[in-house]
Amino acid sequence: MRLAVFVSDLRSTVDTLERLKAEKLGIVLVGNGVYHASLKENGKSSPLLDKPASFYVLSEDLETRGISASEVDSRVKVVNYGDVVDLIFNEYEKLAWL
Amino acid sequence: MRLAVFVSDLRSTVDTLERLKAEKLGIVLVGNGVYHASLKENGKSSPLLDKPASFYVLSEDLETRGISASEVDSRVKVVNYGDVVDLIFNEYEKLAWL
Amino acid sequence: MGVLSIGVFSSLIGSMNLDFALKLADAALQKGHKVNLWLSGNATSLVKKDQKHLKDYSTGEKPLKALLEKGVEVCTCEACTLARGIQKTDAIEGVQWNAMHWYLAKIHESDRVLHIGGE
Amino acid sequence: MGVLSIGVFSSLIGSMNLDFALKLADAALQKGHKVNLWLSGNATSLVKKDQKHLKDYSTGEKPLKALLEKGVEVCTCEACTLARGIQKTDAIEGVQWNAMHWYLAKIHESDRVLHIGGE
Amino acid sequence: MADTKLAFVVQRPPYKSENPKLAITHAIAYQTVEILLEEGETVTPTLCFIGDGVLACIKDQKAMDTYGITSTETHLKNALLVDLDVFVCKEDLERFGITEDKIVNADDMGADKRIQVVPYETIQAEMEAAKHVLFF
Amino acid sequence: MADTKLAFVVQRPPYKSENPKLAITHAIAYQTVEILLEEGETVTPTLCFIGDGVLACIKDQKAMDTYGITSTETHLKNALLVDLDVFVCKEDLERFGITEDKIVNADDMGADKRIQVVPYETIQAEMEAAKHVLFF
Repeated sequence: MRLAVFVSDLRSTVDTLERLKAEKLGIVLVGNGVYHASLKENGKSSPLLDKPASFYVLSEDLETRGISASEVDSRVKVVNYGDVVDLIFNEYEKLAWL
Repeated sequence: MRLAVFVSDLRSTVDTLERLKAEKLGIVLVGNGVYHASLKENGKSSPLLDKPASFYVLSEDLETRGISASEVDSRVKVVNYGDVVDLIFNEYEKLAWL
Repeated sequence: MGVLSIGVFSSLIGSMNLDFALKLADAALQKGHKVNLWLSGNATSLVKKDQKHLKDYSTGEKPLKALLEKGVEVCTCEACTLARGIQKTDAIEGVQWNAMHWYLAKIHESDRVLHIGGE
Repeated sequence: MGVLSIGVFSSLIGSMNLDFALKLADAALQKGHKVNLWLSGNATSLVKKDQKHLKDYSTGEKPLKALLEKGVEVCTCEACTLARGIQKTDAIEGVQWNAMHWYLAKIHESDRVLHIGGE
Repeated sequence: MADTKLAFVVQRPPYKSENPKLAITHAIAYQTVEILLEEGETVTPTLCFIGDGVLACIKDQKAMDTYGITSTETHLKNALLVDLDVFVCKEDLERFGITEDKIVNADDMGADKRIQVVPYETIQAEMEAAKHVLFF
Repeated sequence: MADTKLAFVVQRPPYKSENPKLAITHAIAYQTVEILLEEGETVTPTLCFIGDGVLACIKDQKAMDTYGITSTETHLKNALLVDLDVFVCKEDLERFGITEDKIVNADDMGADKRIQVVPYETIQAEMEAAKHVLFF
């Protein structure tokens, strides 16, 4: 399946993402999930970014938290709400908000 | 300080308890925190119970979740709401809900 | 053009999930899609009318009314709403009141479903 | 006998933190203590009157009224409540409406404070 | 498009949030959805419990006695009574040491269905077979 | 009991819940509490940010532009303007690689106070010195 997963937290209390399988996996970082796109802990990027997936981060939610696009990891594409709509309809078929 | 910490979650998104220091520390397991009193993961009790503290678990919240007092770890004392009030006033002076 | 159904359980103020859902709905409309919005659990607090718009707090009334005007179908879970003391007469006009099968029926006709269940 | 102030931010239904706070307040009363209850954030939804008591949902109206009758001082954060569209006329009688300094003043006179800030 | 198959996946423990309860009550609503659909159209949700969500399936929940609210157990029984497929992840039950005798059933109410303990693979397959997935 | 000292400890990131914002607004209320107290009585909260709570202190938050709500940054500036002591945990800032130039200040508004970067020890001492601790 082509699955887009929305991650909205910095710390997750569920391990669902670790075992979800999808032929095509997209991870959309929104809300406090955007910290994964930029924040380094002890010099290391979020382990989330090591997953074999396409990564997107919502620009509005970055800006809300004082993070500039220049701080975003190169593996993550900065998108806006309109882009998220296109991802939903054109790139993926099922959506999961974990 | 004499500190009673209320733990109401099975999975915590904060690490505050790991570094809080108190001469006298009580940990009161309420809500979904009661799972720490009984649940074993891969055969192991919750690491929370290894802390140097006195442990209490709220009987009403155990029963709500289908856990009987006989399943509670021997390090944890089963208490009711009235007992929690006495702990608050007689045993501890500061209270933290994490 | 497709049909997107969004279901939300999060509270009006606090988590910002509801702000996200409202903005996503609007963006989907602007792209020409049809949007359905299902409110259940704490999200039913969104339908209360006369929310005072204080800058410190998210407000849902204005964006919700705008979505309704643009043809978004919005439905609140009747039981969840009444349990919170919000009556139909207290609610924003144009919001539908129904049971959970409304959401399943909308999902049935949808191309995409985003269910925001997490708190 | 002592004074206990409890402050809560959690929503009426869902987390059960508010159920906990109400039961703890009652237990403290029964032991002869004085109790103050401060509601802020999503906990202000507790003060809405006419909550329909459905068995599937926590209900706060009945236990809150019982606490008020027994002399517990209950105050809701005015701004937080109005932002959710709940007016004074919609609220359970006997609940005080005030700003956040009410809570600080009660804390000042309290022997113990349990602040339930987590969601 | 006569039938729309859905996977409801509960991944959080009960009582901390309404998610597990609302997952069950939303799934049960499949029973009455036909009044809003065309003749012959149906919606079929499967309820899956994974991760800490499996804790919702422990029996003898006394929520009505302790807090005056319907237990998640009662909701699950209702789901079985209306013939929903309810799957619980075997690996997660084993991780917590929860044996099958501790799991909710509705035998006393005459339900034909039981909660089915299945490997995670089966739940993954349910998500793949479904048109939409809903996480709780 | 002329003064009641309180420690407000923010341990969660902003925007996911109202906790960090409400911590700040509740602390600011110390300014007007005297109208409810006897002559000479005061309440003095200290605002401490630890763990993921330190993320609330990053400047240039555009919440008003993006979502039309007051940013946590603005609330923090107000706290500095009313002379609250605001402490942020040094170890946590270092863990995230957040340098002091990225931290909110209210210099442009003429505040005398600044957010003070302190070791966790100092925050622990604040909790010990306080009559009550409130976690957000």
